[in-house]
Amino acid sequence: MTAVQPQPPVQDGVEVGTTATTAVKGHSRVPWRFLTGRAAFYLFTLWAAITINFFLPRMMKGDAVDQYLSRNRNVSPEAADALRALLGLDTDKSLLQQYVDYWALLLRGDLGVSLLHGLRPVTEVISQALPWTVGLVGFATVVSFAIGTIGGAVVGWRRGSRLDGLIPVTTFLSTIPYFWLGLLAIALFSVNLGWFPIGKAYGVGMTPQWSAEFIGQVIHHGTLPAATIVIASLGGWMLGMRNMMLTVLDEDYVMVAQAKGMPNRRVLWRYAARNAVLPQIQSFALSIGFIVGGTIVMEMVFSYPGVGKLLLDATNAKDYALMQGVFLVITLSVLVANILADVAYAFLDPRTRQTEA
Amino acid sequence: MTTDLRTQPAPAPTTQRVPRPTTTVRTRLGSAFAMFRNRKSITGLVILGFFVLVAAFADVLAPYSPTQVDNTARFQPPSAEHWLGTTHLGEDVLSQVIHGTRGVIVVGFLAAIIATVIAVVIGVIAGYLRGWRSESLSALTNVFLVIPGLPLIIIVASLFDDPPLIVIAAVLGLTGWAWGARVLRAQTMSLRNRDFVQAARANGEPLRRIIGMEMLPNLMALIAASFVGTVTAAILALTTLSYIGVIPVNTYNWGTILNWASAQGAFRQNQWWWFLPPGLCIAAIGVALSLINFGIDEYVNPRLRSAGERARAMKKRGLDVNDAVTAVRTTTKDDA
Amino acid sequence: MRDALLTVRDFSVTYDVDPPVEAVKDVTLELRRGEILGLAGESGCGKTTLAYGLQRLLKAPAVITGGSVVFHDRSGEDVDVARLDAEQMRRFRWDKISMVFQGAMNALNPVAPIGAQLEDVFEVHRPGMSRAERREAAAELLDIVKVGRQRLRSFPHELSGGMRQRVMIAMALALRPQLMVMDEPTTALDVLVQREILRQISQLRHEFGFTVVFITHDLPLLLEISDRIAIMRAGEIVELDTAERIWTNPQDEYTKTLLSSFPRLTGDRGVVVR
Amino acid sequence: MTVLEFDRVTKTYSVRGAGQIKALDDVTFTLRSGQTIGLVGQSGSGKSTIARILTQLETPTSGQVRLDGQPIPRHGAGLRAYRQQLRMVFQDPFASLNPYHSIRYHLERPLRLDAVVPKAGLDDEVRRLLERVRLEPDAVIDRRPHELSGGQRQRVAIARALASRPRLLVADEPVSMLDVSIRLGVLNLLADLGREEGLGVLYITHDLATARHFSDEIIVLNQGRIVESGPADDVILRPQDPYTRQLRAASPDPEKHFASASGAHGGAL
Repeated sequence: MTAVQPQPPVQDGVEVGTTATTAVKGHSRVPWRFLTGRAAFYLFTLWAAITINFFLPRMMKGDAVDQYLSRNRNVSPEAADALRALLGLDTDKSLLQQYVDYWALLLRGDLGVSLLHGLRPVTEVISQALPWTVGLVGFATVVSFAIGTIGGAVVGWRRGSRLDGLIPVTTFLSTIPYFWLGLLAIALFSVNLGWFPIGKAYGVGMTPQWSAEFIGQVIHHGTLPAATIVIASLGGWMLGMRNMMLTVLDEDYVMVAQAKGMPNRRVLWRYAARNAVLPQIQSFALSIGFIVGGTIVMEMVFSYPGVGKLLLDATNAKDYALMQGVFLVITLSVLVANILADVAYAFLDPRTRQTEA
Repeated sequence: MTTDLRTQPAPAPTTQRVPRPTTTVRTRLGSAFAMFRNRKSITGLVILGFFVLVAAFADVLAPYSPTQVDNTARFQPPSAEHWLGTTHLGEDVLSQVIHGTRGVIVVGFLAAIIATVIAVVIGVIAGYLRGWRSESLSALTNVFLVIPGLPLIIIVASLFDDPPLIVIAAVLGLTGWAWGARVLRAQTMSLRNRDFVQAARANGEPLRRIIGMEMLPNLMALIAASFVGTVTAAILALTTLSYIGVIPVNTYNWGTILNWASAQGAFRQNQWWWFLPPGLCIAAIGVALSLINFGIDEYVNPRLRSAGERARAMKKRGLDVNDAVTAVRTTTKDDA
Repeated sequence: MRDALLTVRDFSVTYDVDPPVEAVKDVTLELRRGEILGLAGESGCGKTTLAYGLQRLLKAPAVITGGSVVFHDRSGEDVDVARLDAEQMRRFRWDKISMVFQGAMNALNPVAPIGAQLEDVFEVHRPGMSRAERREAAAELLDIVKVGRQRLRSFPHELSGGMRQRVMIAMALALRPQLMVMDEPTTALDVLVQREILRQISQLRHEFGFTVVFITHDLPLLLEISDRIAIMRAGEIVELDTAERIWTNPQDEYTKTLLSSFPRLTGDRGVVVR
Repeated sequence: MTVLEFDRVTKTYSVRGAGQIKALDDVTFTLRSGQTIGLVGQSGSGKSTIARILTQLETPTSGQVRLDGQPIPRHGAGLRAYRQQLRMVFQDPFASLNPYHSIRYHLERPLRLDAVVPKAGLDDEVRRLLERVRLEPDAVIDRRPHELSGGQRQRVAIARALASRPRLLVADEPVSMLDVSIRLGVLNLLADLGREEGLGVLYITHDLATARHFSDEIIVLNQGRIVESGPADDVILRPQDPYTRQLRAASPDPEKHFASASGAHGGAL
């Protein structure tokens, strides 16, 4: 959301004098050093997220399981114990022991059971919702990034033209909360114009299947939420890319390309945009968490059956196991998206393949 | 005497020498606010100032109490009595929006202050230190960047039965400092190696002076930008949380109004006077903050400003900055 | 006397800002085929503007406000550079006049292998060449400048400063241009590397017979390598003569000042001003 | 008489993935007040490392730096006293002055830090310093660095270095970023100041010609080692070491060129 440009990565190498140029030795085609560094970082982040997750329910008061058990008698004692272990309610154990048990459960893929969904395993509940979120948010984010980046490259290249007017417009759209834009879209396109259904991922009475009709329904239902996400998040990418382009256009190699008699189109894409996109990918990686956080609210607005709606429902029902599970899964997805962005970066920027800084 | 064609001396402050303390204070203040001295920043500051005043004088400005129920006037479109109409309970929407400003401004600024303090401390330290200490602070920053903030805030907020605004601001601040810290770290790292910092070290300046007097002044624009950015993010997060209903709906802010409007089906019944104003207010304050940041951005990186403006100025002279071929303008005008 | 390659008459470039800056004023000079013309002057004197202006490489607000630049092609055709449209200009560049740029560090695209950047030139200017022919031509160029064809797939950051500058020279050589404009090609390099590169340029010039415009502020260097030297100051050529006469018998006061700014390596000690 | 001894100093850096790199290898020399030593070498030769060790921005891996026979204290008042004795002029006058502060601030700081003059005398002392580097005090004192030309800035940097009345000055490529026609002016200023105050100057450069003209002795550095040292004219005119000879042969020398080429000009290229 900030209009501040991400700084180009600062090489934190060892300085050998002020004028000295560091020698560069061989390189491998696969940027192992870069990738192992990132892998260590992701493992650390994963650990941090899981640990946060461990402490979250331990901050609340009262025993949710007891409350639940008093309402539902057909719960096996084992299930209740497992639930307590996950939620940190087995207070007779030390915190460390609880932490170890928690990890043991996680490693077995056991995220507990959802009180809200009739004690079904949390993993099962989430795995039904996840594809919808990945499909909607993932698709919309990638589309928005692509349009914003390509648009920003063109706007930056044709600086001073009428295209400059796009920047304030998209920035305005990105200062509006997602949910409000979504609600407006529903009011306008669904209620008044009737072009799109009001919510949900597919029509009532349909069962998910690989049929043309069903897919059509999904697209019809998904258009409005996806379009809203794209419109609301486009501005940041466009502004970032445009600013990067302005910086890159002053670089010598762009001037060289023009002196070489390269056609404009080639200079724009192969020389200028190709370099300007690198910081853009880095900020993409770091912004995914922010974007995903913002977009899950869209699922509530559009009653979309994804993990965002799951999280909000769980929050309202105080279903802690589900909340924890959803948070973990969202974090994991963000990490995976980050890794993909990093790998893309590593292959787009040959400098990461350097064996020596 | 030395001559240099590249720098023309500015209009001489030396000919009319003012007493020294004044000069120093004035130049200091002048340079501290230089980043806001452009049209975009000033427009943004004016809009922001308007909202701050509304928040401060909400009690005086609002025609009704935000919770005053009037059963005879439900779902009223705008009228002379109710400029922005009424809600399902006959509450005055305008009064709600005016009172709602307070929560938004307070939380936005409080969260941004918390986040900026953390960002400056972590960012500058991580930028000044070297080796594993710097790396681990940087890793910590990135963890906070990567972990999705809003879901975490939703969960944390749901742990409280009735979270006061202070707590909300604190949570937003604690989760929102990372981007600023990252930008500040990068800038500090580049400052640390500048010759003037090395010169200060070689002169034996103590560390606190190097950071406080040599580096911080050069980081001010970035700190301001990161502050403004965090205010934007905090306001968006606050209104989102209120809309979801995680934050109790009895303390008014714009998100709460939208929560009620949505719950009562205002969006489906075209009661635009209820849902448009709060949303537009969020957008207006967002635009104000972006304008401020555009201004700061262009101050930090003059290329950004010059790009558009210069290009348009050139166009007036019949030149195209994108032209890869130098224009020819001979006096005879026989070709172009 | 050798025949002319480029005739520049009353050439002026103005930066159209407020107030307008006349960066190059009424420059007239004739570049002879096969010579090395040194262009000397301090920063801001207009030497780079002149060199870039010759092939209309300057961006707005720069405007060519007068004069003509005529290129006498090997084929006998005369090209008035000012009358070329954008597409003709694009084809003209690099094919007839190529450049070696100041910062070898930034002149190469950091994300593309140097081989691809060399092939780029052929792809655009010699569309008839096959992929294999392009690859071979690029490899050959790297061999010629002694970087070696095994470096085709290297990226700029993997090469030393000297190597990068050689790659730039190879690129400038690609289409066998008749004129090479060299803008401070060795300023950022160490003396030993600089000397090697100069030697190489000299050798290539003998082999391929191109003309060189060599821009630098390093007058002693220019005196050694140029046939003729033009001294520029504030957008004007204040003196243009053979290197030897500039050294032994400078006419202009500014030329004398500039000469006296360089202490002599082996001459009398302490006597800095001639 | 102040004597600085650089005694068998070695400095190694560990570089990720490349092991140890020796920036300085067993370097020994002595700098006395009133004397100018030219330190000549190519980039990566270790000249900047020497400057950084002298200003205590780095510490040697082995060996010792002594001032008047005393090793340099690592911190505290002793280090401050040492730094007061030795000051540095940086290469880039655009970067060595803080854009945020006025010229007055830049010159007052060392005066205050080392309590050179009483507070009441600060203004006068700043003006005196500016005059000493041939700048008009009124014209520059309340300006910011970006309002001055490169040459003016470098003069301010020299004034700052002189403020604490040091005995030794390290000048790291002080003119390489300046315009050609003002370089000699700055170098002459340094030489004059050195002579007037009896300063010991370490002039670090890659330019053999100015090194010869402005130094009493020259040290040639190659890959962290001293390959040759001696009186300036001896080293430049009668180089013994093959590396020094190479350097000299590569440096432009129109005098010799026109003497040998006599008529057949353009032969070098």
